[in-house]
Amino acid sequence: MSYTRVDFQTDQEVRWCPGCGDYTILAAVQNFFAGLDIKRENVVFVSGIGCAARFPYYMNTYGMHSIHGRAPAIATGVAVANPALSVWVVGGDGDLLSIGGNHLIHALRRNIDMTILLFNNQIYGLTKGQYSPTSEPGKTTKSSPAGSIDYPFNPVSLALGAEATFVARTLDMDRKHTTAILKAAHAHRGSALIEIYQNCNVFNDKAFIQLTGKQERHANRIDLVHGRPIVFGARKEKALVWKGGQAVIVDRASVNPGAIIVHDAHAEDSSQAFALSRLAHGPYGPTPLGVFRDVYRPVYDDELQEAVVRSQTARGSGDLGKLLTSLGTWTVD
Amino acid sequence: MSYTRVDFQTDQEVRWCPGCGDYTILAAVQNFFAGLDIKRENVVFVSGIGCAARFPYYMNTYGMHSIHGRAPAIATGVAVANPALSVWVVGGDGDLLSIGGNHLIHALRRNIDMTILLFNNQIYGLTKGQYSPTSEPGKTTKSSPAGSIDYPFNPVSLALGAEATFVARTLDMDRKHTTAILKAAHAHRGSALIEIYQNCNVFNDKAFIQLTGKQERHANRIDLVHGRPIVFGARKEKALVWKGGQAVIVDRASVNPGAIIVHDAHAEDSSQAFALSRLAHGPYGPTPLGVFRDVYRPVYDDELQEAVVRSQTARGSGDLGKLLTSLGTWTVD
Amino acid sequence: MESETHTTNSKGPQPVTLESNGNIKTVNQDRMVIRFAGDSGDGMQLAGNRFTDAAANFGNDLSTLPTFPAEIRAPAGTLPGVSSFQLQIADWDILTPGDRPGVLVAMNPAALKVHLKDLREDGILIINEEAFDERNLYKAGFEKNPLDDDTLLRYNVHKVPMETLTKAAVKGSGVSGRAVLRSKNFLALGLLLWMFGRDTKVTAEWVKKKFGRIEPVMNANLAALKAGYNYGITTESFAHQIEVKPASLPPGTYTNVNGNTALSWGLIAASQLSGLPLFYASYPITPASEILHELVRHRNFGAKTFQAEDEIAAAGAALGAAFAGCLSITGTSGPGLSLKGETISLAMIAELPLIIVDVQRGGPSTGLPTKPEQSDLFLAAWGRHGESPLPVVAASSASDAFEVAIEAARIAVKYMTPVILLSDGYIATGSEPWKLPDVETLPPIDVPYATGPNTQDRFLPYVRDLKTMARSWAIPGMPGLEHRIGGLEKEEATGDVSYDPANHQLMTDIRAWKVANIANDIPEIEVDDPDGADLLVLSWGSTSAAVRAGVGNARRNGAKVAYGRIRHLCPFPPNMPTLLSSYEHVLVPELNNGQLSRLIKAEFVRPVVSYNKVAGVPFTSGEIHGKIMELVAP
Amino acid sequence: MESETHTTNSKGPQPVTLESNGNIKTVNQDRMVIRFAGDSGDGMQLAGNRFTDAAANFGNDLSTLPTFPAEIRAPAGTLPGVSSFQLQIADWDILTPGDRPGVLVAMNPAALKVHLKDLREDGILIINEEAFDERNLYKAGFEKNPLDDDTLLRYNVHKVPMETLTKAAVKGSGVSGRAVLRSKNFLALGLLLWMFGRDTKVTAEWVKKKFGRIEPVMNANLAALKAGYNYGITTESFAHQIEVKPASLPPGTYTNVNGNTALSWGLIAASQLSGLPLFYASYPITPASEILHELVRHRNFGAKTFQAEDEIAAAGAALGAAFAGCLSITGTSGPGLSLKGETISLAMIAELPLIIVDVQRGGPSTGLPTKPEQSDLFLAAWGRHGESPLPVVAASSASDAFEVAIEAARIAVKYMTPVILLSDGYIATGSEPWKLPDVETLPPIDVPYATGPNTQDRFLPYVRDLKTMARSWAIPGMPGLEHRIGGLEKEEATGDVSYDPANHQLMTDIRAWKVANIANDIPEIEVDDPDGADLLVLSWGSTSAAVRAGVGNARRNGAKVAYGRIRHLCPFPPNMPTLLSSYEHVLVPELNNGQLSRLIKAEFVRPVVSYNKVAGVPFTSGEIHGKIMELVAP
Ligand SMILES: Cc1ncc(C[n+]2csc(CCOP(=O)(O)OP(=O)(O)O)c2C)c(N)n1
Ligand SMILES: Cc1ncc(C[n+]2csc(CCOP(=O)(O)OP(=O)(O)O)c2C)c(N)n1
Ligand code: SF4
Ligand code: SF4
Ligand SMILES: [Mg+2]
Ligand SMILES: [Mg+2]
Repeated sequence: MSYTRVDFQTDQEVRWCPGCGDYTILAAVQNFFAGLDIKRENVVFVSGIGCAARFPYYMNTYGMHSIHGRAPAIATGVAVANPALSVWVVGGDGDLLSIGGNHLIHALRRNIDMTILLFNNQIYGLTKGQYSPTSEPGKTTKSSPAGSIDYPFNPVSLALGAEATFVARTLDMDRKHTTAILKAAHAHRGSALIEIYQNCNVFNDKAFIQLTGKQERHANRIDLVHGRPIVFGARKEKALVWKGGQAVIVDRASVNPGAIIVHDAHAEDSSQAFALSRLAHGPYGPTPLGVFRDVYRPVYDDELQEAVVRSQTARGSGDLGKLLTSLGTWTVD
Repeated sequence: MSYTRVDFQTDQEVRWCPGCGDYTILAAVQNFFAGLDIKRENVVFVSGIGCAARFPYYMNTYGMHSIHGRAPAIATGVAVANPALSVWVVGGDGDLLSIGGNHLIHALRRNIDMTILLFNNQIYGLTKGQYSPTSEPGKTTKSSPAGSIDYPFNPVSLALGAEATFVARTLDMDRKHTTAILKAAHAHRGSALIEIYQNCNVFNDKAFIQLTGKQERHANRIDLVHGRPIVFGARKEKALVWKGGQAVIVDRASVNPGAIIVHDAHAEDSSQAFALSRLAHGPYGPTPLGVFRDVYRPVYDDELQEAVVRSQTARGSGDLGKLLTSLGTWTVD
Repeated sequence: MESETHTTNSKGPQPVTLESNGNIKTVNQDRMVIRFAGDSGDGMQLAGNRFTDAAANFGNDLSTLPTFPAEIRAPAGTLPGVSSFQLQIADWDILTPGDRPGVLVAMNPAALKVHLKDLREDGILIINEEAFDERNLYKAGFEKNPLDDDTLLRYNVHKVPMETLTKAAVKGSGVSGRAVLRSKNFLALGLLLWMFGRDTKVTAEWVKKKFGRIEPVMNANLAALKAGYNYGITTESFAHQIEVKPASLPPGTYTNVNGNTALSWGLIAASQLSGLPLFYASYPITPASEILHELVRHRNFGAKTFQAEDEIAAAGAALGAAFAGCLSITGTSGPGLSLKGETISLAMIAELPLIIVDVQRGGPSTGLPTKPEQSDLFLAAWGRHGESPLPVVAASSASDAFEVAIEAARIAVKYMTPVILLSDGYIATGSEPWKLPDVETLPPIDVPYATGPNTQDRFLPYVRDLKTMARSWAIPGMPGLEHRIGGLEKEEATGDVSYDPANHQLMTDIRAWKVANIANDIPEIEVDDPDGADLLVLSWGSTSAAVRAGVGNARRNGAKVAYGRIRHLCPFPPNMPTLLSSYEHVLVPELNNGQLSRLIKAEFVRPVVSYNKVAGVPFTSGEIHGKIMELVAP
Repeated sequence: MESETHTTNSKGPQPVTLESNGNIKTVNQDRMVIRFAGDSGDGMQLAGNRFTDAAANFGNDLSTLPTFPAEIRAPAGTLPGVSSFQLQIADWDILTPGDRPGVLVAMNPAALKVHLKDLREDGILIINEEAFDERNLYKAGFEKNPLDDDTLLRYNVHKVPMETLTKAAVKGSGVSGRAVLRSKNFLALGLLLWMFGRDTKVTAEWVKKKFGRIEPVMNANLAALKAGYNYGITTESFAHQIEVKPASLPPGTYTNVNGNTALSWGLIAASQLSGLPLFYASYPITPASEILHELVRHRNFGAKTFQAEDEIAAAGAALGAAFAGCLSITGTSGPGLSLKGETISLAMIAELPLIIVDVQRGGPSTGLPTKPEQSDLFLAAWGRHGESPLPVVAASSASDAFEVAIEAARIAVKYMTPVILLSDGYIATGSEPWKLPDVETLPPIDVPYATGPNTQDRFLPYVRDLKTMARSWAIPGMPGLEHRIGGLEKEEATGDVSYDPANHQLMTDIRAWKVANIANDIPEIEVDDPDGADLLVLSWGSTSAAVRAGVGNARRNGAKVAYGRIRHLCPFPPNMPTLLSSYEHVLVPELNNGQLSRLIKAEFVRPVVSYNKVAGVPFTSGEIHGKIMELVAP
């Protein structure tokens, strides 16, 4: 049997601000699931707290709207307990990078089989607009009226530094791109982090205008496609080349085609992906979108499952009576 | 007046296991401070919990042996409260990378002015030998009798991914090198992370033999020196070159000298430093030691201090009476 | 049932005199409860706050209760999207925002749906009739239009074409398109100001100051304000104006402040009084975030704020700053307090001054973030591993938060101990007139600085002042006082790590004694007992206003009842034992399942009557009144 | 004063008979307290455990108390470096490891310094004399050698040249260099075995099994063991052997187990009884780590363990696994419990079964990690924000931990609630003979699985079983039962988010009632009151053994005293009220500042006598005996 989008909708009224980027992401995800062959009951969405984190209420799957920052840890328990489930984490930049930062990097390191959707609106939406760990320096918010003095994370760089096996970036406004990235992430076994630039039209409107604006986007959107030379610009007039260990932007005309970086998302070594992530520190100029890295590494939940099976085949499944006498016994009669 | 090592010793009996690498690090740090012109009362050591974290008890400065994992957060408070202090954090791989991972990456991101000494013995020493976030895959410990299935962090990569402005690696056994790194870190304003490979001779002996063993070390030790071509090996017969965005090891003879990577610790872009950090994932083969990255970025504590001063000069230092009436008043008489 | 009438008749406001005023009559009232209700987008909070200001300036006593939609922003026009602002104004010392409004402004069907049930029978209902279209009625779940059937029969209804009026008024202001209707809250406000015989001056001033930089908006709002006012004058539909005379408040200078602001100012005051630089570390959380927002604006007081990555980091940073010599505070709400326990326990054994502010909200877990509750008392008193005693104080009103903040700082610094200060969402966002203290007369806070090495060879960090049992405070930068502290049990005096059984017993006893002994350094509970009652009502925190009001009602209805408020919850004030033994019955109303009741029973082994409510809404004075009548009834 | 004598004479063990056995006399004792003490490096824990095994196999009842140096590994030979192992063996049902040893083995000066004060006047002291050199004496802080002055006059001293003997014995085993002396603990052990008339068979077997793979070590240890035994036979210095006859324990199969192991086994048993796969998430912490170490070794039971990055992650992962249908547990000690509060509160409102194990240690903060304490009771009962009630149970001994683990699982699963299980460092590491239960007779645990949609259009997660008030458990993978849960207040039945005041009150009441109601599903407290006492002694947790022993002594000394142990601390067993009202005095001894006392007072408003000790060491039965005598004394 196959699903339609409606099968993944719930009876809960969706309660984001009108115009919020979360709506388009929700639609994309629901449509994406409709297209899959995976059973609804085998899907679990876990979120923390935040506007983004309301997500599970709107997905007709199993779900938990948990507590702030802990979704990756809770999802780890779900995935490890039952590796057969398709586990998804949804959270905002505060939820996953501020209070939840540690659980995120450890989940990535362990390569737990889960897909993490990081809704990055570069602001704390639910608490009504304080700067977040991805807000640009100097940002004025309720908690930084004179401008923030925090230097932001680059979520892609952070994930790569944390040994992530799959890292991608997409945009709420580009449904097609989002869907393609969801497909790739779903196809990847192990942790997959997707940074989704998401517009908060109430507290941080137009944060991504450089990548969404009719004029700006052509100049700034660098689409990463595995196996393809990395060129961009309205007339694809720009290209990336290596300079030392660094990826730099040049006029395509100024270099011979062979010098242009051919994107290799499957490179064992994460150096190239990292170098690409350094091209932009936030969506303020030419910014790569797409899959930065996608490699296989043994998956924690699988490894543990196999260890259990191995132990059972080796020792026979547990016998309580034997266990209780395993330290040696004596009898009194 | 100038100090000698004794001035930094306390009356507390040092209580690490005989032969523990912590002793040599302590000696190096005490000697280092004796050589500085900085006043003892202006130095603060903050640690979490662990064998390494006992450190402050043995330094005759101000110090706090706090709680597990929180040292970077507590030290942030010390540094921000009083930017004139020289703030040092000491912790183990469990303390700073496991429970303390989030505070570490956020301190690095904010570029708080503190030097963080990460004693990496790739094991939980104080709790008597469980695997840590830097233990190699397959490691058998009390909590992983069949071998660990955790994939470890590369602390240098993690720090770079977290926007660190100074990242270095050294070895407990090499006092000279350790001292040189301490100097460089101390000269850097902002966060400085030093990963120190530290031998736990009780629960993880010889973990660093590849870098300390008489035979092995020449083959495996890659010394990074800013401005110098990166060559290594007993007869410096190996060299590093760029291949794509990747640093690779080649026979020095096989490449022309100009192709050999000249280490640039001051590069704005952290890509090169990251690429170097990927050469080794733990001390199991050729492993870079030295300063990976050392760049300036505005320092959180300074910025905040200046903001306070700016505000005071602009508005005059606070007047409580004015504050209480600032929302408008009316009088009843 | 309703509250705070001066007569024993509880049927609501009684016309007192009728005097001619031009061609429209004026009805005098001793007080009025007014509620503005509309969509989140309708600017009801602004209208309410402006009306409050006007009333305050006129000299009324007042108390306000803003109610925001729950944390998610709901679609316009829906029930969850409704935002309201209630205030009570009176010509006498009032205590609460009142129970049921006498005047309700409903800007759309949803607002009517949500709030009509509260409006008093004889209440005045002002409706933005043009908002009652198909779509909005549907969103609010009305089958048919309540303006057309007899739903509103029992009320005194005024349908006002606010949108037409606003459009007309705003024409030429330079504002156009959808923006035009944004001014309709000012139209409603203008009308209300007229109804209560206030002129628009105060409000107009404010509009100019606030929107001066954006002329069109300023003009639009001024025009709408005037238009609403004039509508009152010109239209026939209003039978009379309502006059609430100025309250005879004690002479002094007043301002109108909410609890989060007053608490922030109290912390700044404590910093000035102690000469300690203020350091505030927090992770945003409703309803505590405004303290961070307020303090960050006062860097000229030398105040530093730090938005941490989480609550544990905030507590940690605050502890670090305390070690470095600041008046250090970390603020949060329930979930955050649960997270800070381990760090607070370290502060306790390290014996460093640290103030932990918990602006309580509805629990458990994420609970009801925007609703008030008093259910973190157990956590504050006993929510740490090991024996970790520390003082707990609670603010009972917006203005009280100022004093309690200073008191918390005094105790923390004098006794070198963490102190937990409890506030809640009701205090945090509600405002009241506050008679400003004379800042010159605020008592200074002495700091127990270490003055020098206390043995010839070394400074011992745990040598104590034998009166307070506080250790002295040696701050990094002080030469010769270098020392190490930490979370392992420490040897008395030296502070060295010690595993000695006798020492652990000693230190445990000292820490317990140090906190218990603070009872001798805090004021007694003032009991208000005019006529020798058998029943004592004890309140703490934000319920105190409603409880006091309820006690007032009960007395006016002939009940003998004593009332006392507990500000210090740990240790209890010295006269608690005598108090408890001098009354036959003790009633303890709380917005929880009986946490203070249990603290009292555990401490004094004395039965009390618990009156508990855990509904995310404050007590009404009516509920308290009712409960008291049950107990005193013959 | 000393404990557990069968006579009213408390002068210690009395020679009962003297019978010839070859040329050496044998003295019978009803029980003996033996303590092995040496440097951490001397292998005293091993020696103690082996001796325990030998005694157990012989059929003695016994109880052990290992004492490790505090968390840092101190330099060899220093006082902090001393490690000891005490056990009491007896020919009758014994309860504690005893107070003061009758036999002390001191492997070095530091061990002597630390432990001599405990040795009984007439005690036997076995000394490794060659360790008493300049350096070690200095490290132990002896001005002069206690072997040469009259320090040891009052004892029955045996100086044994253990190092020479060991070297000689080990020669040829293949072990050489410093490693040789590693076997000296076996030498001491061999000697002790001889003293108590046990042969070396059991021990030799064990050595072969343990060291089989490393032949030289095996041989060395066997040789040393034999040498020690023979030393006893040959040397003249020992006047007599000591015989402690087998205890008349109830017939059955026994094993010797410590609390962490028994608790782990109990969890595995619960997993088998419920058919739920076991998931254990933890972050290492003393003294709870061994539970993780034990469970990870039993993957063949389908048990999964997860070493998390911190305690919050461990609690989170456990919660996730519970949602996914596991019997889920997170284990920790005090500091970790402080960190888990917020997550536990989520589990509570999510109404998922989750067991939180807290192996208590000395607090506050990092406190005394290796010492037992009972000071997390408040935190367990009340340490969460909001109204977060949940059941709390406590284990009172090593073997009891097995049963309590099953009971915690039963309650968690049946009532869909988190349950906190309290153990402590004393139970965790101490061992005792345990009469194994018949695993066939352990009652199964039924799981309240959701069976299908409970309305035709949708599954409502909060529809309840009206008897238990538990919701049903719908597990990911079950088709048609997809649902969402979370930490915001939820609407009864539907589980949808709700901000409705009445619903919040209802849900708060239901959650409280659900936990309170468990009182009707747990056994009554069994009170042992042979002679109608006026004094009831109530204990909980690890102090129970010492308390029961103290009660026994008091009775033997003529006191009328009743005794009861509380296993369920929240809710209390149903007969608590009657119990409390049927005794004039209630004594509550605790290793804290009166936490259970306060819980009882808060609940039952009834005075109790608190007897508190917070010294990082257990009560001695002597202390309890003394306290009881104070209270019953005429
Ligand atoms: C323990 C805890 N701390 C703080 C909060 C308050 N809080 C809720 S959501 C949030 C951050 C929201 O920002 P983000 O995660 O980026 O999500 P967004 O609303 O922007 O989608 C905060 C600080 C909380 N609910 N719980
Ligand atoms: C909150 C908390 N969790 C756990 C512990 C137990 N603990 C103490 S130190 C430590 C880790 C030690 O390893 P590491 O940080 O690498 O330091 P090392 O001992 O190896 O130097 C742990 C898990 C604790 N003290 N507090
Ligand atoms: S506040 Fe921002 S992120 Fe939250 S729902 Fe509204 S628009 Fe979306
Ligand atoms: S356990 Fe390891 S790290 Fe700790 S003190 Fe001993 S040798 Fe050093
Ligand atoms: Mg966000
Ligand atoms: Mg370590």
